[in-house]
Amino acid sequence: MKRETATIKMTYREAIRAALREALLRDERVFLMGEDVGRYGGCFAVSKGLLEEFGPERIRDTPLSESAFVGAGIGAALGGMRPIVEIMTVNFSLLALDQIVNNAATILHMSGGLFNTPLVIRMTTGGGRQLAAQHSHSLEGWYAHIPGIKVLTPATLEDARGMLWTALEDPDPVLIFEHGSLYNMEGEIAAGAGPVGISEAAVRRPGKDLSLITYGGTLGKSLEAAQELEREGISAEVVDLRILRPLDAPTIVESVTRTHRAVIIDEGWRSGSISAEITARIVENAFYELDGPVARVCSAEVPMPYAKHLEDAALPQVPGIVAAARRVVGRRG
Amino acid sequence: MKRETATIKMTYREAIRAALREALLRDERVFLMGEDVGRYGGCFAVSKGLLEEFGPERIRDTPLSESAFVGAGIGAALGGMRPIVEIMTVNFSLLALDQIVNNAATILHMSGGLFNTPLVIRMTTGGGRQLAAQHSHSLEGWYAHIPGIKVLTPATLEDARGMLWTALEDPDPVLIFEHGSLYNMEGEIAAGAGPVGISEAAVRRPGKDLSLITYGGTLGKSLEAAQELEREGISAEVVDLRILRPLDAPTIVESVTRTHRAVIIDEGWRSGSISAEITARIVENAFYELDGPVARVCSAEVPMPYAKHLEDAALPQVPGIVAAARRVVGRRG
Amino acid sequence: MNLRAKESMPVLQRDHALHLLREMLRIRRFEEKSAELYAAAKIRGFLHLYIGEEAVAVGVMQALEPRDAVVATYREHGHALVRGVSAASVMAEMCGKVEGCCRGRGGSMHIFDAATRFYGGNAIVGGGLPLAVGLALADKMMRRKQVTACFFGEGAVAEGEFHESMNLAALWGLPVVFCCENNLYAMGTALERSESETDLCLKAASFEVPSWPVDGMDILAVEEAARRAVTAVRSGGGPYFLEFRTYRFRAHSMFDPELYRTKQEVEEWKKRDPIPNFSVLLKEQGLLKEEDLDLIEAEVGAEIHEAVQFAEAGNWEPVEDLTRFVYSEQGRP
Amino acid sequence: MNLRAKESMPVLQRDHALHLLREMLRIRRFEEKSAELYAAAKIRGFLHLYIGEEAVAVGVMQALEPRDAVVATYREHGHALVRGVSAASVMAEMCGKVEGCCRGRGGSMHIFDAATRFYGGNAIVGGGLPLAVGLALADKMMRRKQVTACFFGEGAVAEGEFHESMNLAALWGLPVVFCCENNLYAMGTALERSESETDLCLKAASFEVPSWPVDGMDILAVEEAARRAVTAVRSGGGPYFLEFRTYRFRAHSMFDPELYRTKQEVEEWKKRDPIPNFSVLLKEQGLLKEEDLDLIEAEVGAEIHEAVQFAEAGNWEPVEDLTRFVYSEQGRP
Ligand SMILES: Cc1ncc(C[n+]2csc(CCOP(=O)(O)OP(=O)(O)O)c2C)c(N)n1
Ligand SMILES: Cc1ncc(C[n+]2csc(CCOP(=O)(O)OP(=O)(O)O)c2C)c(N)n1
Ligand SMILES: [Mg+2]
Ligand SMILES: [Mg+2]
Repeated sequence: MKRETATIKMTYREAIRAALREALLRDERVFLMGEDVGRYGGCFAVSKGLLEEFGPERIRDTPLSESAFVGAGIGAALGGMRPIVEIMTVNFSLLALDQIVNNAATILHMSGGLFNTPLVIRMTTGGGRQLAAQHSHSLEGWYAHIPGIKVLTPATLEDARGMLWTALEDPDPVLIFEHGSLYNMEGEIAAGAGPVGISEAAVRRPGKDLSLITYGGTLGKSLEAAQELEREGISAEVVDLRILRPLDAPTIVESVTRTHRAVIIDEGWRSGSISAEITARIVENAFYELDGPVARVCSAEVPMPYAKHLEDAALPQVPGIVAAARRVVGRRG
Repeated sequence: MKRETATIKMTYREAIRAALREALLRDERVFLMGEDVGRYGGCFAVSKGLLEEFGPERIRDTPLSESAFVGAGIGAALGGMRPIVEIMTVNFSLLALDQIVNNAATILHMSGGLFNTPLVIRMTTGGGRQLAAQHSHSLEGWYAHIPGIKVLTPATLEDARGMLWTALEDPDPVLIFEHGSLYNMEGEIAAGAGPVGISEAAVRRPGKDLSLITYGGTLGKSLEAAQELEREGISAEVVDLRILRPLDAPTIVESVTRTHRAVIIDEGWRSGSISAEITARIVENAFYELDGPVARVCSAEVPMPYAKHLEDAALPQVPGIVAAARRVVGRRG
Repeated sequence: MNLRAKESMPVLQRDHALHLLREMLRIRRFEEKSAELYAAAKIRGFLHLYIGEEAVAVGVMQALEPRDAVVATYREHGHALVRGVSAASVMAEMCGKVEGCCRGRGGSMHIFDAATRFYGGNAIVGGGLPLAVGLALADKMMRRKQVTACFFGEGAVAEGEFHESMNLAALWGLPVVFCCENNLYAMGTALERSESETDLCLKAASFEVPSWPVDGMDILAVEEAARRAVTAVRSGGGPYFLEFRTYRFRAHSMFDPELYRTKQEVEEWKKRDPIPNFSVLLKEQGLLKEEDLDLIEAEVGAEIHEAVQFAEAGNWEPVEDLTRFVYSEQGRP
Repeated sequence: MNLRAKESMPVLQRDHALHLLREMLRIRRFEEKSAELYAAAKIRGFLHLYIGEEAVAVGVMQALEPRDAVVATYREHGHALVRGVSAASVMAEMCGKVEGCCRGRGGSMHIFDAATRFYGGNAIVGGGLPLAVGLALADKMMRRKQVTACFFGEGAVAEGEFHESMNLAALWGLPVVFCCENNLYAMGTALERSESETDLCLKAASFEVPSWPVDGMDILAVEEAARRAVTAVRSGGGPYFLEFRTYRFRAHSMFDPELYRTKQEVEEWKKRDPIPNFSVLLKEQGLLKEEDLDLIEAEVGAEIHEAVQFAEAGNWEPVEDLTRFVYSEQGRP
């Protein structure tokens, strides 16, 4: 019993690495494939050491051929393997989008249920590191539009470690988006932390005056904002969506039904981001519970500028979240 | 003066063809490039006859290389041409998405305003012709998430004929989505019909009990629904968005401010479709004008099945729109 | 284009010869009937006929074993039939019936079958190639001596996915037989207007993939080449590329006015029709009598007749089941 | 790898020789300073140094005229400097200042310049190739005798966009000089682990594009090859492919622990450093004295010093301007 309550310290990066190791040890059908996952140790050092432990067959460096190696992941899954395909960053996943949307997401349906695709695709997402317009997208909410795939956004150590396991047991394609700013996040995690559910959102902080609804890279900022609001006497509940497709609408609706006010925080560009869908779900399911309009704190609708002060201004930040929350509860800042 | 009021009969297909001809005649920098636009006459016979008139330099058949020829369109625009790139259908545009999102949409910004990209991309979109899961996407609303591009959805003969002109005069990349079910639509159009604005939505039918907000392939269905509702004594206003990015929020908000109720009709898959963004805009800008929740009639969240009865069930249809409208105004069907 | 030297012609076994003839006739008659059903609006959407190219599918399939896998395109009825998918279930599929091999969800362009390892039916040009690479990767990693045959048109060679897939397969020594069906046109685009280098085997060479051009109108040449390639691939030699020079006698799809080629060209190629030519050869060799042919025709006719009856007697899947097969049904029996 | 025969060495003009040396030194010193500023956190994001490869950019640029265009990658400071973009404006760009060539919006990976027709700076591997094809298409259609030089690494050769772009350029006979900078690694992936055929000129041959391998550490060989290629391309002969065999002395970016290559390998290549080797050659030929070198170093040092001062004295763009340059500012002066 002691083992269960014992905790260890690790980073988000280490949590993912541990999850990868466990998966590779547990199931010989599992392999990791992607650009520089092997010799280089992973673009973000996530897979460092795995090549040495598991060899080049199972830690498989690929050429710069996003469409082919994602498609090969789909084929390998159809052929009985359990591939984990790493796309270095979401920005490059656009080159593989045809394979994801037209094959991974459709084969089960087109075949009338004959062939499922147990594929996991991992990629880094998000901005905040001054990588400019072609390297800073937050497209996970955009991906969530596609039926046939599941979209996970681990924002905690537990989810970083546990979602991969569950995703690998899923019979269908699962995309995992890891926000680049989280890799160095350190914390305590149960030593025996294992698989976690991938169907429900989580209330990360209970509150009663309003709901801050978010996921991934903006969970930390939202929790910070909630703390700041608490100092002002505003009690904010923080909901971590965890899964963007399929959305766990009930948890969202329950939260808003309790608090009657909502601010959605989403690093996607505002128009057409997942924040819009969440607004729509709230309106459709809890309209009469609302004490006022739902507010959104999203990224500015601009290709990400390189300069730090502009990038900071483009992304959702704690003061912006706090200000939106104040407005929603009718306080002047 | 007589000339101005004279009308002629033409199809949507012919209206686009006329617009292409006019553009090619007007400006020698304009050329049309895409798969089978020349010898074949265009996959949907839109460009039939243009090769004979303008020759293979300006009606340029391309190999099956969506990424390269879309990228070449961007380059040619940077080089001073006014390319019209035709992607046969939206389904194949996924292969060119990197060029659209990472280059066309960003170069102006990344270059700090040095280089603009006067490029027009046309493509067919939508379902309803039993083309199954890989050939029936409605992704125009999804594209509208991307800052840096404009997204047009002509739903009338006037827009089919006039939007191309205006798009070609725009200094930035404009995507035009032509719904496949519209090509054979026939009607009267002013003989001298010319360019049309591409910044405002249009009220296609005034009404006072509720707003049906739609665009593209579902405008016709929404107008039909409005007629049916009229017979039941419900007066529906029909708003044609026309442009999905940038959205004309004021027209939407004004309409809802008049009618206090809204149903959005959108052929995109429900979750994360542009219908969500419109809901959010209404909530953000006209929450206190709403008499009840905004409703959405969208496509079912399923890769499009081939069988006709299933496809019909998956797409927004008149009875579904009427039913949603009745619910919104508090009538039982 | 006599690419097969007479002296290398194998001694034909009568049974096998009649089998080849029968298989080609099965495709021919099946598709002629399909065209009729299309005219009668029983089949809808896109329908791409393989008529004229039968020798390719029939010849290649002879070289495959049941454990092998097949990936094809939207022009795949023939491949499915010869591979062992029943004519009845393919016909029912094209009629959109639940008794179809994909429950009517896939239609003509998406034939799948688990028992024969038939992985579609892919309507994105080039989209199947990465899947084939992945299936072969799974086989190689699992140390199974299986081969994946991947069919695609010469038009697909221009796609980036061709390039990426060839490289991956060659780099990793994967058991794929790339079967390029060079029928000279991609819709209306002739090969010389889509490739700067029209000798497709040179493309293969640039990946160090061995290749041969094969007379695709000569069933024996096709079979021989396929057997040699499959043997080499199965023994671990990495991928092969076969270019089958063939021709489609019919339009690209049911919508094609065939503006891009002359009637005369088509007539010239029809003189090389693999079915009558093979019949003549067999008669010359004393392996086929007119009665044999009559019997085969009668049997094939009966099979197709039954297939049509089966399809017409089939049922529509209940509309309530619309959203099935978007995700796997884990609990469901 | 002495790919240039001694006897073909042109007689060197002293002025030109010193110019070449100076240009290489400008890049070297500029980048050494950039690395310092990165360490001092004045430059952020990704920074990719070109140190070791200078001979390639310097040699190729000699062959270009002002009317020609250049497309480069994220490793493009050197190309920009030699092309004529001022060190000050590039340095200011990397420091995120509004005085930078792209107002600080692009950063190190996105250098653009209108006056010198420098079209980026592209952070998507392979993403620039279609742009180059399009720029050349515009030139050809407008009957301008201009050439586009397109730089990319050997890693990009695996991308589908390489394949599609080469084919388009060759098919349409476009004036592109494809300059492949083969530095043996794509991040941590060695060429032989990314290409089944490592002789890249064979790839070009498969498109009927003429090509040569060139010793990229020998500035004279580079210049000679570039001049020959540019002359041929300018005279309408269609594209050329040049493979420059070179090596980067520094890490891929500032985050790379260089696990994938040995120190010894790097040291071996450093013996072929184009700058000291060329200096020695010039001294041997009596074209360079130690004082000359000192003077050049002093002048280059002064230029870089001023560039840094300019950058440090620069201003931040006002945050209120965040959303500028998403769309063109038509009215704005
Ligand atoms: C990526 C993509 N682009 C365009 C199309 C439209 N299209 C369908 S078939 C076809 C021609 C393909 O030619 P080829 O590969 O030679 O095969 P064939 O039809 O001749 O058998 C085209 C352009 C498509 N399905 N997918
Ligand atoms: C499409 C794409 N995939 C992955 C990356 C990440 N990445 C940046 S540079 C690079 C290596 C490119 O190697 P190469 O083309 O040889 O150029 P080099 O860096 O050696 O100059 C990679 C994988 C990217 N930028 N774009
Ligand atoms: Mg073909
Ligand atoms: Mg390299």
